[in-house]
Parts: sequence; structure tokens; C-alpha cells
Amino acid sequence: MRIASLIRWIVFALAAFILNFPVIATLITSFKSNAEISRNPGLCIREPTLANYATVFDPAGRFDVWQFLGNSLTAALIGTILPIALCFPAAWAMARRGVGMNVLFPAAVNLRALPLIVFAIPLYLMYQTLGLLDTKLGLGLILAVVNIPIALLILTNTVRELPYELEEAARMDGASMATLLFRIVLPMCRPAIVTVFIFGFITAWNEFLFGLMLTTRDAVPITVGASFFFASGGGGVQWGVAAAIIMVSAAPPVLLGLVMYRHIGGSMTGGAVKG
Amino acid sequence: MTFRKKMLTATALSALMATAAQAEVTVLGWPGGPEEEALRAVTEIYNAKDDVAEENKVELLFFSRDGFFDKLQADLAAGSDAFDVNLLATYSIGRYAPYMEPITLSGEAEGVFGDTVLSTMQFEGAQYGVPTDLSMHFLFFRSDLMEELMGDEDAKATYAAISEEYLGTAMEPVAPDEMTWEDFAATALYFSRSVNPDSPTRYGTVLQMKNLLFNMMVFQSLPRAYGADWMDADGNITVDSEAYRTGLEMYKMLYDAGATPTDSLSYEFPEANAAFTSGQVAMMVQWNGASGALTGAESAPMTADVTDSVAPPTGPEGRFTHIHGLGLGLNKNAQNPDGAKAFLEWLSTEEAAVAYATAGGAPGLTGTAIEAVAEARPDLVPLGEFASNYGYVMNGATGANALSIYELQAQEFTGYWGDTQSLDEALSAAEAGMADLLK
Amino acid sequence: MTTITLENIGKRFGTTDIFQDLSLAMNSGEFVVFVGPSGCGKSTLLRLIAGLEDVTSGKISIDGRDVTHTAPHDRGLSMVFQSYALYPHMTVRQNIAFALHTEKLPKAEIDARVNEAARALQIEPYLDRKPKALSGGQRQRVAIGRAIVRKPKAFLFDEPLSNLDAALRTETRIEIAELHKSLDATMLYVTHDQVEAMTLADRIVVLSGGRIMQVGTPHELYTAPANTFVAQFIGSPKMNLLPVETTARGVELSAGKPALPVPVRPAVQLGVRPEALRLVAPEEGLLTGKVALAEYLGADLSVYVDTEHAGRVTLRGPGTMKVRDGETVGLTFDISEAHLFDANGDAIRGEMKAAA
Amino acid sequence: MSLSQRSENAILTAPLVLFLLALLGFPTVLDVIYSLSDVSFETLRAPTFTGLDNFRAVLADPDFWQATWFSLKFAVLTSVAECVLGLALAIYFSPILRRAPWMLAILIMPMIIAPAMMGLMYRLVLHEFIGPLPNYLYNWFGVSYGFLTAQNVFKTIFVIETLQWTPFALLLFHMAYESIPEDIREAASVDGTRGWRLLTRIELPLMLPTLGVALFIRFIDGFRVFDNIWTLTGTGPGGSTTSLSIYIYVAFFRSGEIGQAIAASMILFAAAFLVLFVAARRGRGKETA
Repeated sequence: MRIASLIRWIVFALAAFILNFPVIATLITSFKSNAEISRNPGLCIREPTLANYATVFDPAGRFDVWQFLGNSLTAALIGTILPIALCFPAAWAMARRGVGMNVLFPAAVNLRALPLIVFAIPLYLMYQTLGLLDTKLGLGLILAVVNIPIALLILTNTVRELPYELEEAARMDGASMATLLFRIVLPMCRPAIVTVFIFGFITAWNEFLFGLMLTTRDAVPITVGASFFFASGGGGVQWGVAAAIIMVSAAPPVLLGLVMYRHIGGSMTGGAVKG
Repeated sequence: MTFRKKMLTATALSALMATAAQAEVTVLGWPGGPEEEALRAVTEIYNAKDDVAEENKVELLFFSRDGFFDKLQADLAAGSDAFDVNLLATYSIGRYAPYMEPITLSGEAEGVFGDTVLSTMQFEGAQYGVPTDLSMHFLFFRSDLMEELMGDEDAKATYAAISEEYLGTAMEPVAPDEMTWEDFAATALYFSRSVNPDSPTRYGTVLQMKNLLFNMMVFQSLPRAYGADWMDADGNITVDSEAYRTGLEMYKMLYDAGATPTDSLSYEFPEANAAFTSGQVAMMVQWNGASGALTGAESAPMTADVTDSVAPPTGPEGRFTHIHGLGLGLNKNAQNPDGAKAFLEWLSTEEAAVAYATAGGAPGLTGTAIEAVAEARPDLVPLGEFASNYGYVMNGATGANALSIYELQAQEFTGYWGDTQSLDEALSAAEAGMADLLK
Repeated sequence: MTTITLENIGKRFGTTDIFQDLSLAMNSGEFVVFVGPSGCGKSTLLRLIAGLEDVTSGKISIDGRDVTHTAPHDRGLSMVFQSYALYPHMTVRQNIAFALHTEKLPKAEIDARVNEAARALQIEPYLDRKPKALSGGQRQRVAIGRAIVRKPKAFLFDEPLSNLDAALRTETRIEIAELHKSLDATMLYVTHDQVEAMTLADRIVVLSGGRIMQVGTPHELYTAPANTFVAQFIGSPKMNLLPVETTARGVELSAGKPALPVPVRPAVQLGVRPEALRLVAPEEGLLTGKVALAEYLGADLSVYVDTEHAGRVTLRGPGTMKVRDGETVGLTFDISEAHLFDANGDAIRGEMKAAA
Repeated sequence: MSLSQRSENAILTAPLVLFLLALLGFPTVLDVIYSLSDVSFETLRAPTFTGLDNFRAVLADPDFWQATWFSLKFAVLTSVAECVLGLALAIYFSPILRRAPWMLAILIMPMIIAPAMMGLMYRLVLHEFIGPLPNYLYNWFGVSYGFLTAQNVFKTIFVIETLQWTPFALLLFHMAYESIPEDIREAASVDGTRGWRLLTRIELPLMLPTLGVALFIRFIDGFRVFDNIWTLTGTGPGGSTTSLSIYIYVAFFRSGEIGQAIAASMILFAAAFLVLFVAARRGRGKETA
């Protein structure tokens, strides 16, 4: 029994290491000087340095990384909160009254399977007309489209799982539609909404293609900004700096995932115990 | 949606949005390299001038190199006015010309750049841009290793044996500046451990073979030295030629023999530089833009001191380097065309060109201009020299579809190198595609 | 003080008719229990009255006012749900006060009412807890509290005790009965448990397959079931139904035994409750059989007898009674205790005077 | 249904409908027009109608079929590998995860990283001279393994994709496994069902619906893969890593064959819709069964 458990822990450590290997390797590289990277490509660091991060955040540097981060934050928040706001009432109507289950629901959910590149050029033309190009709002709106399928799916399923009697009780208590939705159903959907928010935020933050296409200067998100540091074809890539900016770009969603994980995990196990 | 509603929505939305920067003259430059640094430097000078009005000051804009041309094309085609002045390159002029306005250069321009360089920014007889940088290829090599090879009799014997085995004739090592492509191949093999276990380096060279258009430009100079061209005078596609076959087969032979890293099929500029600066590669053909990265003590601590460069190797038809210019031109939808024109005109003066060169750019200069920068930038002297002596542009490489042709070649040629198709298949596919694109 | 009347109610789900043409009147202050096996439509009936479901046809009135198309809340009823349906994200106090808030009552009034209900139900200590932190019985009280504070015209209970354990169920049942007395309110109560129905109800409505089988006081249902369904549904162990033949002599249980009086309609079944049967010597019995099993219940003894003519028959006697397994016994009963049913299962009543 | 409920339904769903129409309605119309037109970047605003030519061209293009085959193969192999691995790990690690739930966070980290960044990371990690992995391979075993040669590149991106998304499957299976009621396991163990038999006869059948969901989602995402392959190998030697999404992107931006690119995406959309429709039907069928 002891040995089996020991082996299990070893396998676990190994799996964790292999799954996270690229992250670990990049993290280590980000603490190496250029000289050390070319001399010592291994996983140990002889002279750790923060110089790469200093370069990334250098206020006099070529790019304003804080602005990229701010853009990503704003756009990702719009792209996460908006779908929740739009999908929650619709999800209730779908789950409880079957509204739009024939067309709207499948159409919206199937968006997930569609490569959204398809809409790139027409969207570009439309954004230009509306003055949405290179704005955080514009980027946020398209990120919202990206997140709608998962938001709608999760919220619809969640509402369907809620005990219907609670809503009947609320109707007996004289709750209006708005009260019912926002005072009764919404609070009970909170774990699901947190889940949607976290998944959505991570997806929005990590989105690359639309950031590349629809922003130029004012609204460039960090994933695209990071690729600026990865410029190729010209003066040479500084691999250490590139590694550092990748880590900076990956840090917010990873931290969010790690911190909020407990929250999700708690609600999951809670649900399981209740059966 | 009626027009009025549309306007209302647009107004409402723009009111919602962050205040758009009141751009003066917005310039979209080539990011990430010495070109960017140089552009920043001259912009500072320009903006400090007394006679430049506040609303004509220049603001710079950069985005990623990854997909740069794709995005620029989409922006231009959609009629973007996010920038007044944008980057253009010799091989993309044809593609971008419909969305740009020809410009007038300063009177000094001809004396500063010379006709050859100015012509890299011309399309159908009109001047579309100010040439800022000249891009070509150098042969970068490890002078220490080359000297050692030239002075060691045992090494020469090994060299002869290797060249006999792989190239059919016993050869003697020659200095890099006198190399033919055959010598290049023999030297690359000699310095590869898979061929010569005693080699001081793991690989003789590093070829950039990723399926990417820029890599095709690096490759072109090899077949060109054997007389390759895209079209003959009558407009027939001539890619299926002995010259291309020789070049393609040489790459393949080197790759299969292990003279270039196993993963070269996924290598582009940064990977190749990283390989070279690790000290495990004896030589490579690379863009002149890599000079700084390969010879800087900071970026190449192990090899900077012993790295030298010459023009690419020679062949039966001569010595060639693929050449193209980068420049800046005027967007048709510019919001401030007059301010942009003024800036572009100034950019073509000697004052600007010298400042640009001094700040790290790589303009092709002649006359008094090159004399003025010769001390600060000795590497620019051979650049101009190389450009006029060895520079070439393939017949058809400034057409609207030049980029697509490079894409196509990249697709087919890498397929041959990667063993997913035969040489004949690759060439006939390239020929068919090119015929379509060059119509 | 509220009367509720249903007139010709019909309800259809898809193509399935749950009710057709159902009418019922509930009097002011009355405790009415809907009882029946699962699927009989009793919960649906309650929900129609509550307004949670729309009727397909017919009319519902409360105190003479037509509420057929009135929203649930405006019918002035409150309901206690099977699962209690407490809002999990609100404290007990918020749960109880929720309806009062939607009515926009003044805060002082809300507090007063909540406190009053809490005191009455002895849930004051838990007012600031969430439902999750309460036991089943406590949740049940909160659910009732939520119903009380609204001072409704009538209370609707949907199997409110089914989630409680046996001891708590009895206790709460008594509390509900006391509540009814103290509030003097009209209460409609759905259950499948006949003990709850018998103990709580002023009147019981027995439902089966969407039809009302009988409406009456517990005593009426027990002593004068209208049909075999009610006869067997009410009472435990359930009433024995014995096959009979109606001849000119009267109703005969089996050949050679004395016949019972002649009913006005031919009877095919005779019902007799287990407690009405008596054990006698085999030759004296109207029926004879062998004892299959005797269950000792303390005060009572249930004896299962396999008879020759009527199959298995159950008898209930005092716990002191002595029988042996396998013993042959005779069974008899007073004629006045017998119920006769015709071929449709309907009771034949009051016409058994002419004895042969 | 009463009128008020109808208008309520309209109010509830209108924001979503209007938003989707506003953001995707116009682009869709334009896409339909483009797919039926001869259009290039020069003629974006004035396409000429050519009927179904674009669709014909796409269906006749061997590269399209190669990309389709690539995507299909990639999606099937990765989704199966991810689910098998995720399922095995979820069950094998369940004692650990039950005792220390936060350990799960370590395992699911890869799926939180942007796939585009993941591709960039592997460019560094797999590089022969600056990447740790080839470095150790060479120093310890004297091997220069070409991870991205034409012969190995598929295996490599298969492994990369699998490593990034196995955690997704693992997470789903972990949740499903933990939600199996304990009394079912107890009942089984009273019956003398334990270990492997418990797993195959009791637990796995109970997790079957989750397996379906996980396979399906991973299949969809594998089929439309773009970011990580794009940043790592682009189209690959001889186009060997061209997924359908990459094919569309290249046709669109690189080759300027806009009509053809959009026609290809329409075909993809139709295929996806069909698959989802069938899946939804079957799902619904099961629910009612």
C-alpha cells in the first residue's frame, strides 16, 4: 500500500513536470542572460538575472507593456461580462420555457465550432465604418462573441438543474420577472457564473487572431504585444526577453486560474456531496 | 439600418470610446530591428525642427512582424486611415500600389541614393516610396575556424576526402571571399560532425528552410549563381531549370548529410541566429540585418569576436545577393497627406539619410552621403558596393503577386527538402503556380 | 376565511388529459386533504389552484372572485413545497420576509411579522442562518413561516412531510393541526399518506386517475366508502374484498353458508375491514381457512388466512389473541359491518333490509 | 401561451439576438456575397458575381483536401489521446486529488496558457541550441532529434496539443469520477466487485456521458486548431502542418483568394453544423429515452 502510494506520487510529479515542461523551461530561460542562454540551454541557472523583465517593463523601452496589459484587461472584462449579461436572461428563457431551442440556441452554441477568421474581413470593414477599429470596446465586443457559446451552454444547463420549486415559490411570493431573475435565479447561478467568468476571461485574454487583426496602436492586447517582442526577420530576437514577455503575458490568466481554482473546486465538491 | 441611424450609432459609439489620439503624421514602420531604432532617431530630429508645424509632427506606429504584411494588406485594402505613411518593400510594391499615392522626393534624392536604390521603390514608372533600408544577404563565417582549416594539412586531406565523397571531386579549402557554392557545400560538410566526427562544430552551416517567404529570398541567390530566373524575356516561366535543380539539390544534400541542424525545416531568422551564436555552426548565409546580432558582444558573447562577413558565394554565372529595399510611402487614405508628403520629402534629403544611417539603419547610399557615414558605419560601404556589384531582382519579383510567388516556392521547395514530394513534383507545381501568378 | 371553488376544471398536458370536468368546493376554514396514489393528479390540482399551472378549461374562484387567469401571487394564497424551496442564498429572515418585500410593506411591519412568525414557530435562533445550516425539521418550519407571514387567504401544502423522518413527521403533523386550529385558516393539503389525510383533514378528497373518487370526512370515508378504490385506500391493513354471488336468497359468500340480505342491485364483492372479522371455530365461520402468518404488533395482531373461497383474508385482533400457523380457523363478521359493491365497484348502500 | 409571456420571452432573448445580429449578421451577409464572387483585396468593395466557382475551386484543390485530412486526423488522434490519458490520470490520481484538491490546479495549468504563447514557448524549448530538451538529448544521448522535420512534425504537434489539452479531459473526468455517489461503490464492494472490475463495470459506464462530451469538445477544438501550430511551424515543410483553419487563413491573407477562403469556411461551417446538429439530436434522443 505504501509503495503503491509512493509510486503514485512519483507518477504525479512526473506528469505535472511533463505537462508544464514548456512553461517551466520558458520561465527558467526568462531568468537567464543572453550570454547564458547560448552557453547553457539546460534547466539550471548559473547567474539568475531579472534583466529581461527589466527590459520588458522598461518605461523608456519600445513598447508600453503596462498599456498592453491594461488593454487586455479592459477588453477581456468586456468580453466576459457582456456575454454573461446577454446570455443569462436568454438561458433562463431557453431552459425554462424552451424559447429559441430550435434556432437561437444551436446557432449560438455552434459558433464555438466555427473558425471565426471567416468574419475577419467583413468585421474589419464594419468596425472601420463604426469607428470601432483599434478600440478596447471593439476588441471586447468580438471577444464577447467568442465567449457567447460557452456562456450560453453553461448557463442554460445550470438553470435547467436548479430546482423549479424555488421559482414557483418566488412566483407565489409575488416576484416579478426581474426579481425572479436577479434576486432568485442569478444568486443561485453564482458558481456557474464564476466558472463562466473565469473560463471566459482566460479565453478572452488568450485570444490572438482578432487582437492582431483589429488593433493597431491604442488597443493592442498583451498576447499580440508579446509577439512584438518576438519580432523575427530583423535585428535579432532576444530569447531571454521573449521568454520574459511570454511569462508576463501568461501570468494573469494563470494566476487567476490558480487562485480561483479553489472557488470552482469548492462549488464542484459541494455539488457532489449534495448529490 | 438607415444611414441616419448608422450615423447616430457611430456617433454614440465614438463618444463611448477613448479619445482617439490626435495624430499628426502617423508613420507605420518596420518593427523590432535596427530599422525601428533608426526611424525613431530621425523622427526625433524632424519633430525638433522649427519649421515643422505642431499638426505635422510625426508619430510612430509599430506592430508585430508576425503577419505584418498580411495585416498591412488588410488595413490598406479596407481603406484604413490609421496611418498616413506606411512601410513598403520592393516585393510588395505591386501589391500595395493600388492603395498608395506616388510621392515626390527631394531634389537631393538622386545624389544621396543613386538610381539603382531609388528604383527599388518604383512601380510602373512611379516613385512610391523613400528607400530607407537595403536588405541583402551576407555570408557570415567563423574566421578562426576558417583560418585553422586553411593552415592544417591533415584537415585539408579530410576536406579533400569529404568533397570527393559527396561532391565527386577532391577539393581544397578556400577563403570565404573566394568560395563558390561548391566550396561552400564542401566546407559545410567538413564542419559537420555527422560527416566529419573531428569537426570542431556540430554543423557546418545553418539553412533556413521553414515554409516562409523570407527564407526563399535567402535561398534564391544560390540558384541565381547558376543562372536561375523566374521568367525569360518572353514571359515564359523558367523555374524548372538546371539552375534551380542544382540549388535545390544542394540544399537537400546538405540537409540530408546533417550539415545543417535536423530541425532546419522549422528554422527562420531567430532560430538560425541562435544556432550560429551558440558556436556550433561554422558559417551561414544570412540577412545583413543580422550583423548587429551576430557581431555584438552582448548578443553573441561566444562568437562575436571571430565572426566575419563577405558577400555570398559565387557560381558559374557570377556572384549574387538577393536584394530588396524597404521604404516608406504614402497611404491613399491618409488623414494628413500634406504633412506626410513633407515628412517623406525630408526623409529623402542627405541630412535625413545620414542621420538614419548613423542611428543604425541600413540605407543604400552613394556620393557624399556615404562618405559622411563611412566612419560611423563602415559596414554600409560594402553594402552599397555589394548592392551595385551583386544585387539582383528576379524577373517578375516586383509584380503584384511577388509575395505569393515566394509563398508558393516556400510551400513546394520545403516539400522537396522535407521529403514529402520529389524534385520534379516540386518544380512542376511551382511552375504551374507561378505561371498562374505571373500572368 | 376563504372559500375556494373549482368548476368543470380541465387540464391537458400535450395530448394527455389530466383532468376532465372536475368540480369541487372547499369551505372557509376547512382543512381539505387531497389524497391518492402517485400520478393521480393531486399535486397538479394543487398547482392549478395556486396558479402555477394554467387550467385548460373551467373556472377557479376564491371567495367568489374568478381567479382562473390571475397570477399566483395575486390569488392571495401561500404554499409550502415538498422540498421547502427555500432560497439557498438568503438567510432565514430574508426568506421569510421576501414576499413581504415584494409587497413593499413598510420595514417595521415586515420585521414585526417576521418576528411574530419566528416566535410562533420557534425558529428565532436561526433567523440569520442560511437554509444550508438547518436541519430538515427546521427548514420545514421556515417554509411554513414563509407561508404564514403573508397572512394568506389559504395555505397550500404539497406533501410537506415527505422529506422528514418518521418521528419528526408525526410531531410536525400535530403542529400543523394545531396551526390550523390557531389560525383558523383554509388549508389545502396534498399527500399520499392516508394517516396524514385521516388525522389532519376536515374533509378528504380521494383522487385516482384524475377523477374524484369520493369527498367526505375521514369518518365517512372509513365507514361508508363510495367504491372499492376508496374502501381499499383508506384503512390499514386494507379492507378485504370477497367475491360473492347474489341469488334470490341474498348475497352468498359460499355454498351452504347462510346468505346475507338481498341488496337492491346485484353485488359482486363484499368488503369487510380486518378489524370487523372475528375468529371462530371452523364450523361456525362464514368462511374457513388456514392461518398462513400472524404478525404481532403489540396492541394488535394481524392474521393472514388463506380461505378456500375468497383467497387470502386479513384479520386484525387484539395482541392478546392466540393463533397458530397452519391452524384451520373460521371467520365471521356482523352483517352491519359489511360493505357491498356492484360490478362497477360502487357501493350498494342502505338497501339491505329484506332478509331471506 | 399568454401574450405577456410571449413578450417576456422576447425581452429576455432580444439582447442576445440583437447582439449576434449586429456583430455577425452583416459579416455573414458579406461572406455569402464574397463566397459567390470573384473578389480580391483590390475589389473588396466591388466584387463580381461568379456563382459557385469558388466552391468548385475549393473542392478541386488538393491542398484543401490535404488540410481537411490533416485536421481530421489531428482531431481524432488528439481527442482520443487526450481523453484516454485524461481518464487514466484522473482515476489514477484520484487518491491524491481527494487528499489535496489544489494539486489539480498544477495539472490544469497548461490549458490556461494561450495556445499562441504555447507555440512560441515550444519554438524556444525545442530549439537545438537554446532549448533544454534537445540540449539534454544531445548531451546525455548524443542524439540530435529533429522534432520538426517533415517526418516528425506531426508527431511533435500531436504531442504538444495532447500535453496542453489532456488537463482539460482530466478535469472533466475528475469531476465526473468524484461525483459518482459513494454508496454505489459501497454497494459494488459489498457485492465483491472491486478494483479493475469496479472500474470497468461500474465506474466507467457511469462516466460514459462525460467521455462523450470530452471527446466531442476536444474533437471540435482539434479540428479547428490554429494558434499553436501557426506560431510554431506555420504551414510546415511542404504544407505538411496546414490545418483547415490555416488553409483558410493562408488563402485569405497570403494568397488573396478571398472568395475561395470564404467558400472553404462555409463548407467547414456547414460540416460543423451538421455534426453538431446530429450530436444534439442524439443527445436529445438519449435524454428522452
